[in-house]
Amino acid sequence: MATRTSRLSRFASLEFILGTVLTVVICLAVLFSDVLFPGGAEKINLMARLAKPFTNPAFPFGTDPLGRDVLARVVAGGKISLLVGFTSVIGAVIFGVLMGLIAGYYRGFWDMLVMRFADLQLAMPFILLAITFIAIVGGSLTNTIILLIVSQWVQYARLVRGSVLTLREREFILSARAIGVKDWRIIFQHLLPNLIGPVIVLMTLNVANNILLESSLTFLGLGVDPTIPSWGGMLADGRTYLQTAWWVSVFPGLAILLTVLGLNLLGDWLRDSLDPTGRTSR
Amino acid sequence: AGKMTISTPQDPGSWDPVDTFLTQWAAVSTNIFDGLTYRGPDLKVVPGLAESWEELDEGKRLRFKLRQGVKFHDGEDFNAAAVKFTFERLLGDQGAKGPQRSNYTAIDSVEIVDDYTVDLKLKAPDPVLLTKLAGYGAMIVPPKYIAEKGEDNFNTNPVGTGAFKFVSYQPKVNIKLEANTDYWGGAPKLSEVEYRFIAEPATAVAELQAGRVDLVIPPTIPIGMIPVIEGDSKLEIVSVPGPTVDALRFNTRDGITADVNVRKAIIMAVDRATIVQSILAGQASEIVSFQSALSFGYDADLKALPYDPEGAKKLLAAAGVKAGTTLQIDIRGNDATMNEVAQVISSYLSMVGITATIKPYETNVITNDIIPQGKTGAMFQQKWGGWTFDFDNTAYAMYHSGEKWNPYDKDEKMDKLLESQRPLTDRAEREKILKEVGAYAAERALELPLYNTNAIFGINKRVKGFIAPPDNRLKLNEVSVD
Amino acid sequence: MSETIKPLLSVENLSVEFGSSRVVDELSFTVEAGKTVAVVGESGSGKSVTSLSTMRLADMMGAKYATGRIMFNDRDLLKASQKEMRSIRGKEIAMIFQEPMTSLNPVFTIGDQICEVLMLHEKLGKSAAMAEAQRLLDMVRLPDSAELLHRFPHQLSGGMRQRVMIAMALACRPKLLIADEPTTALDVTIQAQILNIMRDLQKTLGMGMVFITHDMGVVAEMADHVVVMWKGKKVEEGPVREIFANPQHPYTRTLLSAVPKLGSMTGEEFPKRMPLTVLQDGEPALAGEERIQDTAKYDEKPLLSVKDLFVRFDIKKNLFGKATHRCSAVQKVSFDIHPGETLALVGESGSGKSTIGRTIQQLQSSMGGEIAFNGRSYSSMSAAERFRMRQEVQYIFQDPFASLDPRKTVGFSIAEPINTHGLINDSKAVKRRVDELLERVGLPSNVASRYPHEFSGGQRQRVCIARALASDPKLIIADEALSALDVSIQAQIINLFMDLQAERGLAYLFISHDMAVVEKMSHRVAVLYLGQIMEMGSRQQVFENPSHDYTRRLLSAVPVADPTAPRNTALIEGEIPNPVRRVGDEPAILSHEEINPGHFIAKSA
Amino acid sequence: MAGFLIKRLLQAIFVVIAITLVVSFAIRLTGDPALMMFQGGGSMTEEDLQRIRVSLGTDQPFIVQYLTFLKGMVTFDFGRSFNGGTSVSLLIGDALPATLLLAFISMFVSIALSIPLGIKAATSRGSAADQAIRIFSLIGLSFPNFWLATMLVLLFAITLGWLPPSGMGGFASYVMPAITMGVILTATNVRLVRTSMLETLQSQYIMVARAKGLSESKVLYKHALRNCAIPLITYFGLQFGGLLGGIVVIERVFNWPGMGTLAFDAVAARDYPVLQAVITVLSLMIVGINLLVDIAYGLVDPRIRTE
Ligand SMILES: Nc1ncnc2c1ncn2[C@@H]1O[C@H](COP(=O)(O)OP(=O)(O)OP(=O)(O)O)[C@@H](O)[C@H]1O
Ligand SMILES: Nc1ncnc2c1ncn2[C@@H]1O[C@H](COP(=O)(O)OP(=O)(O)OP(=O)(O)O)[C@@H](O)[C@H]1O
Ligand SMILES: [Mg+2]
Ligand SMILES: [Mg+2]
Repeated sequence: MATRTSRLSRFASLEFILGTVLTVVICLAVLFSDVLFPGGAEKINLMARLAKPFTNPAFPFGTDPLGRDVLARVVAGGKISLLVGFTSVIGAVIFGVLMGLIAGYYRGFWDMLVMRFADLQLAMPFILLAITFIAIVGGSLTNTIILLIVSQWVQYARLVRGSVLTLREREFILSARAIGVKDWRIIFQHLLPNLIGPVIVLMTLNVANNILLESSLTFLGLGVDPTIPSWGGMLADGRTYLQTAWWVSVFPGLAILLTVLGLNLLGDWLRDSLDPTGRTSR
Repeated sequence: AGKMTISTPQDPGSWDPVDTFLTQWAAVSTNIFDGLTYRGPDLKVVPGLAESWEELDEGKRLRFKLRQGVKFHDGEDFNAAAVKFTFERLLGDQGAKGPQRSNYTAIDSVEIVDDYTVDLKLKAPDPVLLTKLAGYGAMIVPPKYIAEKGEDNFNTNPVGTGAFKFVSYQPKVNIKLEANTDYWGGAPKLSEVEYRFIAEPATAVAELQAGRVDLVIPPTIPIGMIPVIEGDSKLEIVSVPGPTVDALRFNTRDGITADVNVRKAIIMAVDRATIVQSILAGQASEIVSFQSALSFGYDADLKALPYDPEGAKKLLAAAGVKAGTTLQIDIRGNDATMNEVAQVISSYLSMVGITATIKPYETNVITNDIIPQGKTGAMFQQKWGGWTFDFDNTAYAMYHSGEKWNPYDKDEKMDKLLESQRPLTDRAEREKILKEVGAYAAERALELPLYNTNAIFGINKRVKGFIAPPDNRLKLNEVSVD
Repeated sequence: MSETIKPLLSVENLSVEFGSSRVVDELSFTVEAGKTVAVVGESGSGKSVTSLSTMRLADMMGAKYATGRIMFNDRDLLKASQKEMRSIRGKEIAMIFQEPMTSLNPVFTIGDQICEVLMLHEKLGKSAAMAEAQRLLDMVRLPDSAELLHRFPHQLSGGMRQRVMIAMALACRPKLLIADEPTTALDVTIQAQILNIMRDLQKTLGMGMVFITHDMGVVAEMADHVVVMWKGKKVEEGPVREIFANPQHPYTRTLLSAVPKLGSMTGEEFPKRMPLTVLQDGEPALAGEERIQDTAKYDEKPLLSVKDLFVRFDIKKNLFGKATHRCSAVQKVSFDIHPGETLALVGESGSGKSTIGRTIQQLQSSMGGEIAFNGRSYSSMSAAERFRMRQEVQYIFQDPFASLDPRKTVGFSIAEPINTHGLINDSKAVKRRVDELLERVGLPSNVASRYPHEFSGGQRQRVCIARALASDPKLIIADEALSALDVSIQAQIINLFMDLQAERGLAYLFISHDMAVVEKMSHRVAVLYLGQIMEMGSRQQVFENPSHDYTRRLLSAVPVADPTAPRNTALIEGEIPNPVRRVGDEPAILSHEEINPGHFIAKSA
Repeated sequence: MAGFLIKRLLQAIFVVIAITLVVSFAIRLTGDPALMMFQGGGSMTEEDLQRIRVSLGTDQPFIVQYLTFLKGMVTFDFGRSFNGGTSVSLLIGDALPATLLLAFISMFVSIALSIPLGIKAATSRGSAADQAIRIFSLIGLSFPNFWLATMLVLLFAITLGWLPPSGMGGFASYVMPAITMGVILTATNVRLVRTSMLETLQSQYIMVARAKGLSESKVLYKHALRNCAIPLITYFGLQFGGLLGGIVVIERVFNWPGMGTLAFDAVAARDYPVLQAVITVLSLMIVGINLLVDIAYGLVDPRIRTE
């Protein structure tokens, strides 16, 4: 059967393999960072500050301004970064997409309510939101994640709503309605799969964005303990050393790049596998 | 002749002397305004617009002989009336709107003796007043100009007697000055000066590297970027000890740090010399009390607790602090240096069995809420830069009970010591008591003293005759550019 | 191949594959200038794929050309680059696509889309192109062409869109026209008109035509030569008279014998289920019983009753959002449908048939009148009743492609009504039911896991039928549900409909252009024109005693599946009826007269 | 249409009032501006603070302060900055054009880059060009914007000396900020264009457009693009709104005197009048943009009814 084989070959596509391998390797390395580099991420060695990479086998990626092993920190740094990156994006997607679906599908009052709320949210500069947010709820990792969700759901909501507005006039949605399919099923079974493409794109990209944002919150007081390594934090620390010690920021940047690359490959694959029309065209 | 461009990290928003405490204000305004006295880079108080002065009434009256023939930039004469106007404005309604007034409350009234003689009548003697007259709120302002053009106009169109005249100001962008060729101290060598407000260190340094800025003033250049400037043959770093000191203070009321021996143990556990050498790249000096070596009241003989991890462990054991005890260090999140230092300290503490976590805060939150409300962890960062270079300014605020920055400690002896030195005009006597304050604070281990950071200037070598002021008060009349 | 006349197009040994499945297998045929080749055959036999391959558009769908070549003007189109093809497409070879609903770009006006070709190939300026576009719309007898130019596709009826497509294809006077079911959505009067235009153009331009259709009547009228396809292969070809008179291949014979003929039911009171012609051991044979379809229960109260229905669309609005021009799509339409009855709705394209169907299905709100189902009027129904109604009334959309979710397998779509209404709870049983439904509409059950775009037009149509049957409805509104099917499958589905009617008393509102099918399967017929019912009566009354002018015109325009029959080439002249009017200038509402018991005609105003 | 606009206008007023109310209230929970004035290191007493509060008006009950602000807003008088007393309207008057101009240019750069690149990636899906475009767009995202900005400065301002490292001035000063912002925006947009395009390209009407013999660019840029424009318009609108709030980091790195810097400084100094004004202007703009986006929906896709 033609479709069988093409579906199989899709699983075997380069995108999927590469994406999975990257993501799995990164996640495993991060999960087992303690085993790979016991205590290495925190060990300060003021005698070996800013050692160059690829010269000392003890520090293959060089050391940071406190003489810590950049490699160990990059690996360990994924814990916070991935946690924040993933959870905040997932939270924002779930909430935002839901709101967008409701606003776009029901229109009228709900649309007005959700979208004006979105306007409110959009008009609020991020730092202001962050500062007032901490002032009210205090700073912690959970709150960082909540803050990111609060500040980002609107993107998804508006994106989804826009697409729903066109889709809901399409005949296949009408025919689902004609059958008597319940609203929530129309929303989740028919609208969602047909508009998820851009959402997946935005989602995979926002993971990177949020990993970076997490660090920028540090100086607002929402950040976490600087001894706990995170990619964004390392990049921020490396800021003053850009001209003198590039490796401090380039390696965490590469880590983010590879993660996002892996995610995007998976995201593209997911998008493609949700889109049957592209299937035979390869 | 020649133009010099200077990068300063902040726009104070108003050029009116009564409005602000920012050193970035002084970095500009020292060139526009003069005070009765002047304090240069050597920190000695010398005559300014007053040629001489004397103390009368046991220090409760100061009589100033004013310089003659001085004119404001708008052509108005400088005289006793201008001095009277200046201080009455500072202590009156206009001054009430700004923070500067609180520095000058010792002044009771201003009396004109003759056109060029003026008396400041004091409520009580203020030993630091002459220093204060050299800066900020005490800058002499033109009465007629202000009366004619109004107060609001003065904020953004300052007029003084200084070496440079105001030309233009664009908020958040720049302020431009030009030479005042009639300056009483002699015409400046530069014809124009432009200050650009550049908040981002990397940007300021890039502008310096690109040759579009001649001087970057503190607090801008982070330690980590010093090698960048040193590596550029056209540029150099000039650094002098500054007014700013950093310490991690203790919560002396609750938790393990309520015990003085624990506090001492923590101090002994940290190798500050290494921190200064490595993290601060030598751009700072260790301190023993919460003041710099330049400060009045500094005690060169006071000895710090030695770096002694073994001793620290013993003290901790004796105090019953178990290995693995945790404590929290609160710091300002945007202070990159302290970020690193705190991490190193945390690692030193871990060697004596204390697990320290670090909690960064937004600056305003920590200074306005966390510290005053006593919501800090066991240790918290305090950064202080008394521009008067007088230990009283620091010590009173930090150690006197009930003060905003002193949420935890109450000590009668300390309060008495602090109060007793305030009215003294006898410098030696006061200095003795201030040294005592410093020693007593060290004995009680009220803080983990860290370092006094240098004021770091990045400068283009084409600038000649620049002497780095520790207090950021640039006076550019002797400076020239190639 | 003759030496003297060089063919315009010659397809030689063409094989086309999707992935590993070959859908066209070693196909060869030629088209000469000025001649028409009709390609007929089983639904899904590769007709559309062949035409898309000729245009080299099948490339974009992922098709691979395994063997053969396509010669056009001495060049092999299969070897041409896409760039070279661009100068050929639209100008030299034009194509009319099978599914008109999805073929027009929804976001551009009709005018824009027609002008585009004119400006590109004829190098006309914008205003000249517009004028020409308007002329073309007039030519295909679209009403109010000047205004229509500024409308968007979704505001047009199916047949109107199809005519737009035809106008677009003819715009540049191509040398070769490939018409893939160009008239399925047209009523017979307009169809006759369009066919005449095509013939005319063919004569004057010497245009070659590849004409794909299921309507053997049209084949008989149009074709010079016929190619019969079956399962991706050509099974027979020959001159049209030859094929009709003397079909060789068993499939051809099956096909021809399944053609419904108008008038074959004369004298019958009720519709009749006829035996099917099927291929048995490679030979056509009759299968199934013959049965009088006496299922309508007129003694029971009507299942659906529509009373004085009005539907209007705002076409133009002024600045303040008030309508200035309206389309009166449905005007005071009333009818009943009884359990077990088939009511056929026939009429001119754009006369409001689909709109009536959509309004009954509550996809369109009415502006007046009342619809009652099972005696309960819509306005008084509770939510639960409404929900139940959506199970009992099913709608088969005119455009099957657009009405299937592109992201869901057809199996999912068919199972959806079952799951929605909780008819079967066990998922295995649901799957069995889906398979069974697929088989009943003549599709293998293993296609359940395929997606809509992987089907041919007729196959998709059958999927939609299967979906409508899935919920065990009481009433099915079938909007051109059979027009995309080849006649043998069509006959099979008609029988399926009739069997269900007999078994369960299903009622149908049967919207169709195919008068022969209507004659075959309906109990009563309503003839719609400009949103109003012109004539309504029992099948026998309407077909044997057509009393309204329009009905008579309709019946006389039906093409006869006999190439030897005389052709009616008279063009319809005069004003094109237009349902769009200024607000305040609404068309007159005609009153009805009962000329015989149950036989009504509209009195002319 | 007129009714729709009036309705939206009313909603806009509601939004502006709501957000200024929330912001004004919330910011007052986070710090006292009077205290902040002593940041330089002055010693002060409670009485000193109170004195300043009186002069700033922050001693008044919140509701009184807010009503004063509202009253001023109607006449576009936002009062004076707590930080130096400059007229807030003046500050906004300087910062808004700076930000708007930069936002327009960056948006333009990004759209001009991302649409052709995204379409290229979509049409040659899986090819080397597609992969390259996708990977480059990810690089643009994986490093923070200050990183990219600093790299550009190092290259163009310091090593090559072609462009000024910072500040707003002539044409040259726009190049780097616009490129940095443009690149970052493009990274997302390219992928968005690619995805939306992929879906549309499968439609039958695209096939028909090709059958007309239209050039590939007409097919893609006219027929396909317009059909996938809804998510793009939405996202561009969001981005533009985001830019107006000012990208603080970019503005800081390039020392751009825009709304971001203004807002950032105002938050840091708890400069209520400036902050309230920034928020007011920003929310008006956002509401305006979203209104335009909603209207654009209807124009781009006639099936969407604006009302
Ligand atoms: N994109 C595709 N992917 C896979 N299979 C396809 C695709 N398009 C068509 N097919 C298959 O190719 C076969 C031929 O399809 P085609 O559209 O040519 O049929 P047809 O003869 O035009 O039928 P109909 O009369 O029903 O339109 C069908 O079996 C169909 O399922
Ligand atoms: N959404 C709409 N907006 C404006 N006019 C519409 C809309 N839908 C349908 N119409 C108009 O209503 C009239 C009736 O359309 P309808 O689709 O009911 O016709 P039909 O009888 O089904 O024709 P066909 O046989 O061609 O499908 C047509 O003139 C059409 O242009
Ligand atoms: Mg077909
Ligand atoms: Mg129709």
